[in-house]
Amino acid sequence: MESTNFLWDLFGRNVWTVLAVISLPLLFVLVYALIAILAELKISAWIQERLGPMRTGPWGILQPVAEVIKLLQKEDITPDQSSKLLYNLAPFIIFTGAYAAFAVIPFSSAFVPAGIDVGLFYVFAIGSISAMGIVMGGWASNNKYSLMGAMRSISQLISYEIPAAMAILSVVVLTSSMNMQEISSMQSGGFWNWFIFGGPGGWSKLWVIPFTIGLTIIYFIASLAETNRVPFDIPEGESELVAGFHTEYSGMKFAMFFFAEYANMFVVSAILTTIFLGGWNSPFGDFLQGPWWGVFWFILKSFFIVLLQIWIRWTLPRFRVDQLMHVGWKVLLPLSFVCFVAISLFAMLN
Amino acid sequence: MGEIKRMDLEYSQLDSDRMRINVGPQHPSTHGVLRLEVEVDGEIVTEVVPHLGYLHRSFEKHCEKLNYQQIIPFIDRMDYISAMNNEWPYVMALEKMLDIKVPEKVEYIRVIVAELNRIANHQIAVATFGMDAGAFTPFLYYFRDREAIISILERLSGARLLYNYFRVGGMAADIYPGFKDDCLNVVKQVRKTNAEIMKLLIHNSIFIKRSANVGILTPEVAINYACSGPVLRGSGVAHDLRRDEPYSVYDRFDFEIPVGKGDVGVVGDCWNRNIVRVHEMEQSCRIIEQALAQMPETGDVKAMIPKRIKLPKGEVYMRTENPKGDLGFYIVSNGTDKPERMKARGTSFVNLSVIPEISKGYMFADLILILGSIDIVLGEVDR
Amino acid sequence: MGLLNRLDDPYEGGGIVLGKVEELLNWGRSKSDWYLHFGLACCAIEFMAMNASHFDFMRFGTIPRTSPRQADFIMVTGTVTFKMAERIKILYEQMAEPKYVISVGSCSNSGGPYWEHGYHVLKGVDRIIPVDVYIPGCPPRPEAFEEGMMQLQKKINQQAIFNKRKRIELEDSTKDESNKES
Amino acid sequence: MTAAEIFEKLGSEFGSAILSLTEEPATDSFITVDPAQLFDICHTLRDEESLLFDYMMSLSALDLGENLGVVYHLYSMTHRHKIVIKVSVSKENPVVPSVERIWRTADWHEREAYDLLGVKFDGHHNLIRILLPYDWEGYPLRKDYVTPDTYHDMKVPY
Repeated sequence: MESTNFLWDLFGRNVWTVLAVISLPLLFVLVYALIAILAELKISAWIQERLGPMRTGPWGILQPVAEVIKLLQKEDITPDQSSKLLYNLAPFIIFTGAYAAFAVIPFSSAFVPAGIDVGLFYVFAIGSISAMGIVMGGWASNNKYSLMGAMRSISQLISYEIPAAMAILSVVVLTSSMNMQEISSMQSGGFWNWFIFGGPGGWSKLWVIPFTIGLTIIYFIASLAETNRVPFDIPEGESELVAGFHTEYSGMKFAMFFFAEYANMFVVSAILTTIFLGGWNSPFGDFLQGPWWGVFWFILKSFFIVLLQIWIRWTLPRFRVDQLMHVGWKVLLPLSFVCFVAISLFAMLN
Repeated sequence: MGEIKRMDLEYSQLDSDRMRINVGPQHPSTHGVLRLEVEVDGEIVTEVVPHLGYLHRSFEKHCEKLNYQQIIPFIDRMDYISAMNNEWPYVMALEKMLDIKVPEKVEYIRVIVAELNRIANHQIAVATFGMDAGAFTPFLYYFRDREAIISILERLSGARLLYNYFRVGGMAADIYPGFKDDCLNVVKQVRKTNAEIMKLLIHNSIFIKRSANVGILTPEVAINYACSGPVLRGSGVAHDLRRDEPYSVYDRFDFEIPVGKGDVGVVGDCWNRNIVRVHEMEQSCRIIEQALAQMPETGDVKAMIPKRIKLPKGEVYMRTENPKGDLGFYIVSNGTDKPERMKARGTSFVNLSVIPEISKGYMFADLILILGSIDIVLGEVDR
Repeated sequence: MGLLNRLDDPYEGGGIVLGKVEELLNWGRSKSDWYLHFGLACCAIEFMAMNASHFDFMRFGTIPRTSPRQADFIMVTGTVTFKMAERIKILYEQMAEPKYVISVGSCSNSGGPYWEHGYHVLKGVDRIIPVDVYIPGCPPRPEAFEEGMMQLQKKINQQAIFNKRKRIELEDSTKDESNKES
Repeated sequence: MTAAEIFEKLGSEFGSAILSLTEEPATDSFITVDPAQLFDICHTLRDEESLLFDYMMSLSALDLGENLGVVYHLYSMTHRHKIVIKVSVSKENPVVPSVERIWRTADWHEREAYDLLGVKFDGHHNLIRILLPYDWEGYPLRKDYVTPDTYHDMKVPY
């Protein structure tokens, strides 16, 4: 395995390094989730001409910390009629699914937890694990709302995985690589070389740009659906299903769902950043380029996508189940096919 | 978009088990404490059985035990979103029996406060309808504007929600200086926000997809179920008591009656019921502007209030146009200062009874929208 | 609650460290109160106005939850009827400890205007579930909601978690002994 | 049409089933009819060309001491006229024909009248309590109703 991880170089190959490699993204996920929760609270407040939490620490910035402290103290209820093993396992599986995807995300040219060659494939495979967790949690709760939420969630995840996969496949066709680190490094040299603008190449790539931009949008929409965000938040649609598949969960187990949702948001944003928005590359060629600046650019871009998701969350109404399927199968999928064919042609001609 | 799309029930022959779900009495979108027992086949609603009475506060019993003035606060608590409009038919019924002619200024104040309250009511109705569809932000924009209306009514009556402002033969208090300017500012702001909501919510393509062609109520069914207000007008029937049986001074104003025209979807669907409310806010604004211009400067609003109300033997049924529809009071007097029997014909009670009829065969998510488009207040349903 | 078990064992009798930990735990609970809005009647509309932009209830760190499992306190806003009373009890029992109750408005405090002739009105929600904070008014003004919320936070901040746990353990152990004897 | 004209028209059709017409200054004019033929009368009221009472505003039941009365307030959307129909039945056997099949809105109104006053509507498809709990005893709006002391172990009086 090619070493793209500065920790291996620093400490050598031993157990401690493995632990460090694992815990670095975990630490990042926890800190990031707290920031994202605060951002969600604050941005929604600003959109709605409110102030948001103001009384927890200066300007309310300690709000997520208070929430975690509170959730730690809450009673952990396992419903009497539930299937106990599955019920208790589900939150961990969902979080595992979200967290495991971090293994292949290239944070910078010098740090990717595991630079495996089939990174994109791995992300998709591991993403399905959280679907399993959702259906486990929904079924084991022995609650009708949970069950309906879980069923909706599964059908939604499966339908939207296909357009998302098509979008990613097109990039794989262009790069002939599934290694996320390689894809990132291909896009160096300014934003013009990002895959949203057809990737590196001369003027001949001009006609393919509309298709790559279209694919970026398709992937973004599909990623909204995969993370159950508005307008695709049907599995937890408050107005119908109370709280969806996690209706029966309380305390820390509910917090796991909470964290997993925000972690998932980051994962899809990170993938979008890596394959379409140049990963850890600076948008201005060599300006502020380098391993440390890479982390900065990567997180900045991913956060921008996360903020976009939050913005949409507080602006749009939600779809109905059949309309969601309609959008997935009859609109996004054919469109992504068209883009895929066009990009394949382009790749063949070059 | 034109044709009626109703879910094909044929594939229920696939023989899947039906599930009975209880929506309510405590549920985020039942607008109170309504309980709907819903039978679903997968996602498709096959049967709806409403269970009422979770807010039955014995209104009619109280009316028989209390004297006529004391009843007004209880009427406020019926349809607590539009309390001003609620009090009106009651005091009008008593004025008719007592043969009181109220001063001109009182009539104008009544029109203005009732129309202001109608705007406030429709703001809540449209906002919560949007919320049922998942759009949370328009809800808050409307509530921001509603605060301005509430503060006018508060300065008039002293209460924010349940006003107790109408009196038999007059009002509890005169208008305050600067009332006209406040009203005109509200009218301006309501128009501005409505224009914004039109873009943000009403003509949002996701919202149209959700609410158009859903929960279609034909005019014949609506009349047979005695629906009224925006529910009936959304089905294309221009029935408005302010014009059909002009009471008070409504015959002096120039206003239109918006009906569902089917610009989007078909006449009688959720979208059309909802758009009627938005247009009605505009018409209320027009009425307020005209009433403010015509209102006499002087006049004692308390001049005709009788010291003690003792009705002659007899009975009267009086109805007015509430924001939700026809609100009627049937008062039977036995010659004392307490009614023998008083029956309130709750608008929401009647409008809600149509829900099992119009929600069968749609998706479960549609049921929530249909309920939201009818705009019920449980205080009035259960009384 | 495993964290708490480990915390109170080594520091018998309390102390500075324990006091600070307790403060932190109370701070977390008081500043992050998720509520289950039990909207029943008129007060629910006033509470909606309270939630909206003008008064912004979320400034206190509250978040509305629709599932009782995830809620910290229940807001009973409106008239409780007999038909509804049993549902309130069930929902209250479904909530996870620690849980609190705010009773809003005259009706749920005492029956309100329906106290005399309301044959179907429960005269006060405190007849079926324990209430922590009463907010008076018919309906209460938004300022009253704010005050009620602050009173609840004050109450949570003053709670002595470790002493309470010790007391409960003591009660449990005496109960066990009495069980053995019998 | 005025109440007198409607009274004449109904009288020519149903004869003795139409009992009386009351027109007093302090009262809406009303027609009292025999409950036995109520359903047919209502059917005529709705479908007769010159009447067309297609909109039922309200259905109220009331305690008249010895008897229970049911009052129908009708309105015509086409002709824009109103009429009030009244029937009264004894408290021992308070059975009134249901008009639910004529005006569907009467469904819930009749259930409410049954719930609060105990009028039994013959021919109603689902005559159960609507506002009060299904196991509630007595009819609260009757003048002789005594409020119970407890309901499901919860104290009723203050």
